Amino acid sequence: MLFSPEDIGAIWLTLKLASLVTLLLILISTPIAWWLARTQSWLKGPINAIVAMPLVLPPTVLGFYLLLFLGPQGALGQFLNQLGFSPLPFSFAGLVVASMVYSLPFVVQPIQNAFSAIGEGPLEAAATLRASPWDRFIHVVIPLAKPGYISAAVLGFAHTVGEFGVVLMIGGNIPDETRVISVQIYDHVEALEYDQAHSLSLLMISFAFLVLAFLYSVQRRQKNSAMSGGLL
Amino acid sequence: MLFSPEDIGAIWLTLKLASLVTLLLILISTPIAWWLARTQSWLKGPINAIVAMPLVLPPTVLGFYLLLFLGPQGALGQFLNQLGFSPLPFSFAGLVVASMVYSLPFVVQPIQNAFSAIGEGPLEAAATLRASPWDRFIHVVIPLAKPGYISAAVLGFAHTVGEFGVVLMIGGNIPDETRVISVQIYDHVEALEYDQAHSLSLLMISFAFLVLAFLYSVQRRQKNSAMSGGLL
Amino acid sequence: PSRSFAASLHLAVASNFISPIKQLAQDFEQETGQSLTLSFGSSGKLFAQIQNSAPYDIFLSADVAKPQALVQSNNALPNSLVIYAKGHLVFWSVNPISSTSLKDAVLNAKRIAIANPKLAPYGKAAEESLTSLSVWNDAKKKMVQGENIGQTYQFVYSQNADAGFVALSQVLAGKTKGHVIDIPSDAYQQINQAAVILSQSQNIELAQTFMAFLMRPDIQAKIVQFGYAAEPH
Amino acid sequence: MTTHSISKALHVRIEQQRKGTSDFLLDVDLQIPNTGVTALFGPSGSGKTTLLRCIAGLEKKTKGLVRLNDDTWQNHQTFLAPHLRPIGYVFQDANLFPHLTAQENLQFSIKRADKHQSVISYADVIQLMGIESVLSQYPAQLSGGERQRVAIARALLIQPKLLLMDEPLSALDDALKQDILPYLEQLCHRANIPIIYVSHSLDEVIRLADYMIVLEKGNVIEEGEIQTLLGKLGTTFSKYQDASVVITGTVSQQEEKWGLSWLCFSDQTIAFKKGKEQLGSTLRLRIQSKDVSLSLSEHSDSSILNRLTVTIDDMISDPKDPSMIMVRLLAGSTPILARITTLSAHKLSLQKGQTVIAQIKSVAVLS
Amino acid sequence: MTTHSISKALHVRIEQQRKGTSDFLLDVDLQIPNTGVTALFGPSGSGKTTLLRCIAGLEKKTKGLVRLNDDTWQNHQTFLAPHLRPIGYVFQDANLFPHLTAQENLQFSIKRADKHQSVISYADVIQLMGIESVLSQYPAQLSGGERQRVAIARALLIQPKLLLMDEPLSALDDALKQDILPYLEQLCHRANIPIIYVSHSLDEVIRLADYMIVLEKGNVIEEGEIQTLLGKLGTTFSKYQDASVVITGTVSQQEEKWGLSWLCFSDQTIAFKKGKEQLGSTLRLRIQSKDVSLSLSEHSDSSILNRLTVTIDDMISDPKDPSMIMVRLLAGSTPILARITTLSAHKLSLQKGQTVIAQIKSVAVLS
Ligand SMILES: Nc1ncnc2c1ncn2[C@@H]1O[C@H](COP(=O)(O)OP(=O)(O)OP(=O)(O)O)[C@@H](O)[C@H]1O
Ligand SMILES: Nc1ncnc2c1ncn2[C@@H]1O[C@H](COP(=O)(O)OP(=O)(O)OP(=O)(O)O)[C@@H](O)[C@H]1O
Ligand SMILES: [Mg+2]
Ligand SMILES: [Mg+2]
Repeated sequence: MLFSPEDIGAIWLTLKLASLVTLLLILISTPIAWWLARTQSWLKGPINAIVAMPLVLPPTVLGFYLLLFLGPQGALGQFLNQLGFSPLPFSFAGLVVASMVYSLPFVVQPIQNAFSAIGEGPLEAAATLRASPWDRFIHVVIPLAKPGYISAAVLGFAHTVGEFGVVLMIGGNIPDETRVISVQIYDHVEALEYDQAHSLSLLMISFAFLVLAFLYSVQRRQKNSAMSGGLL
Repeated sequence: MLFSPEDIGAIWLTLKLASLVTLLLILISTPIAWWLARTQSWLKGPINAIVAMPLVLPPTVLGFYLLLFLGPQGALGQFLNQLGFSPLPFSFAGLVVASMVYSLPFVVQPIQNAFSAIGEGPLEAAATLRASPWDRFIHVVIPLAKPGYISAAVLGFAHTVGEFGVVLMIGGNIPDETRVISVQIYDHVEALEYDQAHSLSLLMISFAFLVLAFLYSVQRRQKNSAMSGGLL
Repeated sequence: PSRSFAASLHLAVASNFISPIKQLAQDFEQETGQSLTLSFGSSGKLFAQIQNSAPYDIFLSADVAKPQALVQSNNALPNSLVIYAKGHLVFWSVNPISSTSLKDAVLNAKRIAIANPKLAPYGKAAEESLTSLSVWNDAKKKMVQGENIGQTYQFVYSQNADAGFVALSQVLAGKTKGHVIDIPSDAYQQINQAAVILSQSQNIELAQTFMAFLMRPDIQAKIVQFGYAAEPH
Repeated sequence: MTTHSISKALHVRIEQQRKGTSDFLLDVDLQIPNTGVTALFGPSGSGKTTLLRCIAGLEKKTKGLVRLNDDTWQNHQTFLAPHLRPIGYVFQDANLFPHLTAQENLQFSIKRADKHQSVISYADVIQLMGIESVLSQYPAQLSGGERQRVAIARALLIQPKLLLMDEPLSALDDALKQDILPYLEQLCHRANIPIIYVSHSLDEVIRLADYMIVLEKGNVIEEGEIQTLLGKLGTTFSKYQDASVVITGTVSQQEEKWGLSWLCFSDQTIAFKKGKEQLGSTLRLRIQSKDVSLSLSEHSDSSILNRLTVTIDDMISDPKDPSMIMVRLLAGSTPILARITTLSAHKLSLQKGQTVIAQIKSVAVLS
Repeated sequence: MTTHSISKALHVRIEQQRKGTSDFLLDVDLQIPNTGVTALFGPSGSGKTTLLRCIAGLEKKTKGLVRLNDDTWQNHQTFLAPHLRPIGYVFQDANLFPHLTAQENLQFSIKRADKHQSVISYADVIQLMGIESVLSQYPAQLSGGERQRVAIARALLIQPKLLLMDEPLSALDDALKQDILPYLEQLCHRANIPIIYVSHSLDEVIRLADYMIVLEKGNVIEEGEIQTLLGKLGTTFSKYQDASVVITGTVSQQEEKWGLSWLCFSDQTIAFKKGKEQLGSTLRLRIQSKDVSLSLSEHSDSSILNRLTVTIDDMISDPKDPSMIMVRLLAGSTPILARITTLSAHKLSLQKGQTVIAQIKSVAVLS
């Protein structure tokens, strides 16, 4: 067999992690992006910048700070502990949280841009058609922001899959719990097991390629049917 | 002094690298994004997916493959060597190339989405006003895609600053040539020089925060003056 | 691109030797007036780089296998291989340890950090120690693995792990001294760290000078003071 | 401003500043009848769209009062969100949802329509608007007029209690207008849905509207019943050249053979093209001043059927066009306007109080 | 299709399939005069916009030929890109650049204008369009009519050799139209810029156009000089109710006091509102059929100044409206149309060949 049981465990774990993180990120990014896209507040600039912050630190270093922050001495760690949560580091939940922090900007930005591009027109039309703000959001804003959501999902998913520094740090490399493919490939490379590294990388790349190519093709087909041919 | 000369060298190097990479990425992403946004070709899906590929591999592993590819045994390495170029790995030029590969999707995607959102109207209007394709692109497409460009620049810059796995692999951690801040912080952490690591991280975060907050505020102000107040 | 470092000696150093080599490099520069350039990274990464013509003169690995492999592949000078340091494993915790017995301490801890045995010699040594105490299987369930010994240290330092197997050199270098249980050196195979001169070096003479410097008894003694094992057992 | 307390009407008292370089300020205080069509008329940039938006609640920073019948939509303390106001809105630029086909645009409306008040049927609207064949197309694939018709259909299908229409027929040709106008007319009278209708076409306005508001630079410069306004000399309408009057009477005779009916009012009868009206029913006709000529005696050998005996009530010459004179006539108590050349008036030595024959070439049935 | 070889004209022979659910196919073969205004008329969805887009080169997949004078823009082997065609285009939906203020939109055009042919001056255009005060606003801050006016200005300032206008005045009120139309009229005659003008308003069309094309379902159903078309009974115009004729003659008399001029044609004279025309100059007047009444004898005590002696050439009743009959009259050799009730025709026992008096209430000066 090409892949060891450990590899296969890592593959499953990665898919689970990336899907969950992408889903959660889309859910929490939506209100953030909406607020950022619509607000006139001076806070917009700073908050936009804060969202991008996790990008600036090297992943392992970010992971180190998350570890300090979420650990028993850390502010958030103590707080969560008092609420009766089990500690996040070295757990799947911890991985999820850490990946979300790190991939947040990649999900917020495309959605925010898509929201900004919608303009007032469709929203006003919907409002005069008795659509409540929530109804407008679900039936007008989200469909119109679809390309943004697809970008967000792709970037968020891919980044979570490939992410590694933070995961390594927060996850603690526990088989079937926190050892994702990226870590597994890294281990293979470090252990000079280049053949295994190659085949895992290839698998990952092919899989991701197929998923993404499919996703984009669907998007393209839909768009074609709605729009006429291009100029230029 | 808070920062060692090595730290300061790393800071300069990082700024140089991130600015250069962002600039180059914006330049090369523009035609890619334009093609992707406008084409009706079936190749669109696959190429879109390929652009996102670098994200899927863990950075060190990506760096490893780049090393193989660009090294003296690698296909591209040999080709470049025959053309008389000095080898890319372990040089600043190599860092630039590697960072570009890794950050490409973050720059292409927002620009592509912004291009898609423009629609035919303004382009057709410009065409009837004797604007050549190039003129249309410069004076209509690019200004209208500005929010996309800002997102692209932010994500690209921040990601290059924070990147580390690829850089370490391709760059080889050579002071003043390839040792950027992220690597320097990592080294401080590894050497248990936590104080230095903290202050460098803080510097990086503060600097990035100020730059980004400024960028976004400028964008907000311009937009306000062009649009009227919001519904919802 | 400028390759200005050709004049000075360029060392590729495994991350776990960062603190000592920084000191030793200063000593060497003072002594000889020659400057050293230091690049850090995990041994595996540095190995891959060297195989792809990284411009290093000397490789200070965290193990012996990689330098040997480089010798085998003619990337390193065969007779330049030396063991420059021997790791000293300890059981470390930030908070007081309930028992002085390693076995009890291991059994009482909720989470134990070790380095990945597959990648890091210190990890392998930790595994051997635990096996020799026949608590490997108990420990395995509450174990978190760092990719390298540096990460393992951080797990314990941040108190996300109650205790862990780290290098004595780390405990000595860090500000947080914590509490240590020494592990008898016969509980694990020696952690030998080997150095080689790389074949592509343009500076072999200076490299040899440095290797000689590194193996000088006074320098070796200094290395022991950094927390490495004194003599072969 | 005074406080009004009429309850059965749309009451709008609004101040709305437009941010921007041209300091546009809409400042109106209106009582609009709660039945029939109210035309909103005025030059480009006079604030018609702004006023509709304020009524719809689309402008948030509006100061003022909006009340339909007994429901207060907005005053100094309340602000009913637009989606809670039972309106239908036809935007000046159609404003269809670009991601939905024409049909889906209509479905969007139907799903959210007021179920208790289903006056307007889907099939009727589709057929009337003639959009059957384009229902599956996206807005980007529709012609300008098709887009506009879908937008009207969409606004009707929400089953509104008040319909706001911003130049709904501007992109349509006359033939289509002729189909759609009577429906709108009928609808608003039958279903009791008041309509506020922005239009640049005086024809459309006169045809449709009962009440009329003329805006200029954000202020109301003329307001009132259309009959009254049209009958008044020297109103803004003199600007718009074809002043008209509207007369109301009973259908007294019908002849199938000639396709004509006769309306009786103030002891006079007037012939008009027979439509669906019933003998004995009440009807309104419009008479444009330019269709009325005067003669001193009756000429029975003329093709002009309608020759009313009238007295001259007033004569006003247009300061901007000295060649023409507007003559106000009284047929019994009903005013009629005639626009004739000054030369003719002189030749015939027309005088106030004189009795003359008003020859009316053609009349338009209004309802 | 036949091959045409007229060089001095806009020659358009095009087939354009619209992808989409309604299988719309534009299929036309037209020779459009290379001066004056050509009106494009037709119901909503008939392909007017599509035709203009094909001429402008905005539809890429068009099969066919487009040639202006001696320049081939498109045939089976060439396709000149839109930016190389010397056109001005007023889009149906304005289509201003949203990121530029009104002024910057105009500047965009001015910068790229044909420098050799500066017929149209900035100051003139701004003043005419009345957009001075909104120049610094962004398109989103303009009213519908303001947007449209900026779009017209933008298209004029490119100094085109051919102007394509897709319902340019639809969002404007009559008063503004009255200002803008004469300018367009003058411009196209003076600068020799042919204009293709889509409009739903027959009034506008008759006023402006020299040549006329009527589209239906993608096909040309009527085409020709406006005078010819208007004079023909049974053309599409019967649909549009107010059939008209255009008569050409010389100004033979002017009276300042009454503000009137007289036109002499075919031995007849006709009075009209005096404008800027010179004594002796040639002029075109429009006479709408509904403004013409007939009488058997001349009545000098009527306010109708124009009473022409004519013979009845033909009588056609409208199958759709039996109450009305269209009578074609000949004033000398000049045809005139009168729309009267069938009842009147019966009462007066009108016959072909009979000599009667045509009373014309009002006439419109065309140029
Ligand atoms: N968002 C805005 N910001 C600033 N000024 C605006 C804005 N919208 C409209 N205006 C200005 O307010 C005035 C009234 O605009 P409005 O759209 O109400 O005119 P309108 O009567 O509907 O004209 P039209 O017949 O041309 O549509 C105009 O002068 C316009 O320039
Ligand atoms: N992009 C498109 N895809 C498919 N069908 C289209 C597209 N654009 C227009 N059509 C169809 O082509 C026909 C002609 O459209 P066109 O815009 O030329 O009409 P028009 O004469 O300009 O009408 P209007 O007066 O309403 O603007 C319409 O039936 C329309 O539905
Ligand atoms: Mg308006
Ligand atoms: Mg059209």
